[in-house]
Amino acid sequence: MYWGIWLLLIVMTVVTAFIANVDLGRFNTVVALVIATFKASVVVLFFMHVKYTSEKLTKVVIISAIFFLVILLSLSMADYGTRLMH
Amino acid sequence: MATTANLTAERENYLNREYGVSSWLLTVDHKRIALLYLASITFFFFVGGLFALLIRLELLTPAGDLVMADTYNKLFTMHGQIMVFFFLIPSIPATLGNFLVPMMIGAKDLAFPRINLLSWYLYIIAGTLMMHCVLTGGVDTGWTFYTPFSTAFSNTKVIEAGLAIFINGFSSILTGLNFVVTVHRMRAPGMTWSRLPLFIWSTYATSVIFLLGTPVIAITLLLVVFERAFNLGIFDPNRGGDPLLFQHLFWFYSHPAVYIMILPAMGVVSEIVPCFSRKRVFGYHFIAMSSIAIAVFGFLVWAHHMFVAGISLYSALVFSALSYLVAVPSAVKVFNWTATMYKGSVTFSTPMLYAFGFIGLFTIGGLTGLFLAALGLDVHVHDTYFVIAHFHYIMVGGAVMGFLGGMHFWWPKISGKLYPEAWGRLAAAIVFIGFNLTFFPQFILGYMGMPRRYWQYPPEFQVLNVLSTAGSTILAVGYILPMVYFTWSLRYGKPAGDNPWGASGLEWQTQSPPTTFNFDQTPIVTREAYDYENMPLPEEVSLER
Amino acid sequence: MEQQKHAASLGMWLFLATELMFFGGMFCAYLIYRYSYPVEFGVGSRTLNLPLGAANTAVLICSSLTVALAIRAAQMAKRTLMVVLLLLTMVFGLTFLVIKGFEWAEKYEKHHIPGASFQLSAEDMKGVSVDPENMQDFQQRTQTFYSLYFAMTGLHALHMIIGVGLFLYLTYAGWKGQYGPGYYTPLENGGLYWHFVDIVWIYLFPLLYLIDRNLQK
Amino acid sequence: MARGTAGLITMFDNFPLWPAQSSTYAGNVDLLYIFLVLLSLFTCAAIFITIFVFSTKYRRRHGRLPEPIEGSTFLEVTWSIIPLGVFLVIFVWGAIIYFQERTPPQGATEVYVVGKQWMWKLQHQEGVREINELHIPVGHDIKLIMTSQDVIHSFYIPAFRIKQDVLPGRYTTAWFRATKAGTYHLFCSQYCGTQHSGMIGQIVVMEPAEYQAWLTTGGSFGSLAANGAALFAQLGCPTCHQTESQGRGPSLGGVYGRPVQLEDGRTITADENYIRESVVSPSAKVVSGFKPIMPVFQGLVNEEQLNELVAYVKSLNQPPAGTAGSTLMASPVTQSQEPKE
Repeated sequence: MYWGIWLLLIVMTVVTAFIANVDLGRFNTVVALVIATFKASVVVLFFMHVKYTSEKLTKVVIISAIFFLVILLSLSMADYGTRLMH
Repeated sequence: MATTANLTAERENYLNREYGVSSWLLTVDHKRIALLYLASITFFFFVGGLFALLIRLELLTPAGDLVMADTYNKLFTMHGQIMVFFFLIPSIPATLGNFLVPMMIGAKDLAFPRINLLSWYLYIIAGTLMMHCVLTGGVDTGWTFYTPFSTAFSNTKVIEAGLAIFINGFSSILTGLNFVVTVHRMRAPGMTWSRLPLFIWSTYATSVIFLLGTPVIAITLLLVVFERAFNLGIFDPNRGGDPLLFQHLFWFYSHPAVYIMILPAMGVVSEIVPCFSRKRVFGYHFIAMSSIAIAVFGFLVWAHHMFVAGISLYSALVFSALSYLVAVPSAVKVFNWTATMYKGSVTFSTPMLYAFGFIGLFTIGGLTGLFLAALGLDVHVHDTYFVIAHFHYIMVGGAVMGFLGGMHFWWPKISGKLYPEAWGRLAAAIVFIGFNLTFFPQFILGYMGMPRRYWQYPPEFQVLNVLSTAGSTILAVGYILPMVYFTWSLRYGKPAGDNPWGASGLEWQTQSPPTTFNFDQTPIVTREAYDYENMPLPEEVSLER
Repeated sequence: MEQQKHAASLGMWLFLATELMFFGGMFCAYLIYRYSYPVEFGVGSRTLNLPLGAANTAVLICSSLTVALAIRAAQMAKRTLMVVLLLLTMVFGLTFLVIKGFEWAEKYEKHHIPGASFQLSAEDMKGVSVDPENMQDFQQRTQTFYSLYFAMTGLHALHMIIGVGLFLYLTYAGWKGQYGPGYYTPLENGGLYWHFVDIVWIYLFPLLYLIDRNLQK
Repeated sequence: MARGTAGLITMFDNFPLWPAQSSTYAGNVDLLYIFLVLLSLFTCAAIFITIFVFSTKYRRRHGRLPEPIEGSTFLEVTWSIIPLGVFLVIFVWGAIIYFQERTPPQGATEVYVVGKQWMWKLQHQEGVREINELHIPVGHDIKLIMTSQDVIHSFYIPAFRIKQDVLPGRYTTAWFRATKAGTYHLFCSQYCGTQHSGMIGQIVVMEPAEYQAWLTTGGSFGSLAANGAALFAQLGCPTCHQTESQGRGPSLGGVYGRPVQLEDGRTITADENYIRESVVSPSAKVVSGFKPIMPVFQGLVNEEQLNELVAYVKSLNQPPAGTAGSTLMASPVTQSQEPKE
């Protein structure tokens, strides 16, 4: 299974590097980040065994860390995103 | 009682089990590490306090006549940095927390004893670096390190101070990590989550902030260091950098850090009030959950430090509204403590006096927080002495009162000795009076418009400043007294017995001072916390007042 | 024993949560500046060496695979295989650092290090029409991109170096036969750390190298 | 020490307990403040009296046992909801005041402020410059447009209850209308280095007639906008920014305060910050349809000159008064809208 995951990750890397040179306008950013998130999730779930762990707490830790990171990013961006208004 | 006393003297405990320097410096016993912390934070408290006194002396007269302007700027900077990062943040968690968390949940030690020792060493390395910085010139950026002053304009030892706080951050993180894992994994059989003492709940909430907040200040200060040391341009306005970015990152940690300081003190008060009311705590679940709520909401309000800094109008509105949310759980706690005394059996022992002091001063500090979260009013009082008074009511009136209350409450357990009760009450009264005299005038000064961090000031502010300086000397006496009689009691104090207060916590069910592994056998918990209706009244603190 | 294993694993995950927030601070700075200066950052992204960056991504993915396989080898009591896989992991880790070193050297040669000697060449600016006199300001802001690039990849590389040190110890202990089906907690936690560092790179790669590569102005 | 003692005795000569209330805004802030003080007094009294009563009435006595009480969800909900309601009132009240403070009225007289370590440089629209002192007429709306040359400062007038941080590389604004003539403190309230506490000054509020008299004797350097116009010509800006038609750069007539479509698709308002940014770093936000070819003026013009340029561009919004000596004068507002269609 690990080999399959590995192959998937390598393919995704090639794909994302290739797409970067194709002009999709704003979607370049979206695609790059979606692929990165997909790759990261695969690593967390399979290589880091989160998919198979019986331990709920691990998932709680991961989710809350991401939650607070999102708070940091979104609430500070909320300032920058609305400065030009008013 | 006398027989207990003799037994105490003979029994083996964590203090007399081993002697010698290495038995302390290489210890992995959480109780000894707590004492190592106690000694080190006391040192930093008095260093920071000395700076505070010098600040107050300088402000006795409107002219800048005692020290030079640069010296004054360094004094308030290092007062802030030392008090915040080297005293308040580790104060209760690293001393009382370290000592009590395993005992309160019926564990032998923390989950990672060696990491616990490592975090003390990190603290000492950071503290040494900080003291080196202080002794070789100091730093003058204000404890807030605002850019671009800290990155491009200050000529002082910003890198050293930044690295000291960076390293200290890892000490905090490891302590928090240890507590969270311990509370999850090391609870004695029967110690369910709803039986946890409230001190554990608040320490747990504090640890969550340690884990999620501290890394952000660490990276922020590291970026400041990089900018100074390697000429990177991250906050530099000349290279398109936004000075407010630093403030966002800084306050993302430093606002929750306020809750790092106050939550453990709330935990202490939640232990003291039921004990000296001989009664269950009122609304256990609400107090427990309010600790968690404070920890979570605390992360959503940071930009209320930036209302006049140039953030967007809309985000100011959002942050102001969120700030009021975090005030609710704090209010809930105060009401619950008060309600706990209803139909209780209240004694005015020293820890209880500190708890009263805490509730009173924290209430004032919390209410004045409402002033600062109100947008239009904050414009006027921001960066004035009003803010100084407000956060000293929370941090000194709250956190330090809680710390002293906790030290008195658990001193019999820590040392096995009783401190002199009359002196304890006297010191509590002196601290309370000195504190209010020092900081209440500053509210008025702030509304009058005296800006903070002023070395000299217009003469019409003098009367209030003189009052404040007078109060600070009284406060200093109040802080020195406990240190004297605690030390005295180590040798001459009466033996305390295992449970002098008749308190219900697990830590009181073992001997005083405890053995190295706390309990002879792992306790099995069958009762809820604070079931004082089943606790016999202690004779020692009974009726004579 | 079981309790200790759980404690160690929880401790590691909590540590990774703090690491996430640690890098999160820089991601926050990056996000805000990328939003504020899209063109400058686009030019910055373009000048990074995509083949080397992609190669490094692949190297790290390979190293994550060998870590995962090493843990399985430990579970199945194949000590030699485990040691070989751990050695391979370190080789991949060092390869990453060497490639990173070449990238940084290239930045030095091209005057892309923030500071007084910073210079964007005509080739860097190809397709982006900025008046020659405008260049100074443009360069100032592009320096912010490189500052973040060096801070982020630098701290990531530091994590890699710590990781290699960690694996040196794990390999030694594994070779001594300390890990087997019954006990491999340190190996597992070392693996978690390694994977985390990999994940950070998985995000750094698109953010630094890929976005707005085909910038046109 | 003798001086010190004398100081302690004379300190009571001047001992106010309330700041002067000298702007339209001050009354509102004070009202909210008084409301909060009363609310706090009430809350403190309620809590302290309850504690006092409970702790004395239920003092430990022989023969009376404490009653175990678990808690009361009803009470918990009540004392969560009521404070929350009160907090919401405070929030809305504070937000309204803040909104006023952040929304300068149309037609306010503008004063440009530059903070630097450790002085305030102020410049009136009419061109009069002042250092650490600002003379303004009573009853007029004054808008401050502020920037810093070095670190963050903060412009604070306690008597007016206004404060705004002054940032390097950016403009921030504040406004007020003075209601009482007098001399008031100006403080820097954001720590800015050695002489932070020396970065103070005076706001002199004068009756309008007095103010006019002061202006004429204050030594006029020509109006800000006029200086800006001269500078505009001197720097060669008109080569690209032409009046009648779109040159290599966009026409600036009437651009101030209007939405501008940018090259990257965003639309922003051309406020002072945008104009300033377009001078110091033109490539940051290029107007749609133009190439980023404008040279950078950072370092070529200082903050005061920047203020003059911004004032000039803003003056292009008004139809030229008479023939207004400059050939660069703006096309009327109506014309400048054409390229937008």
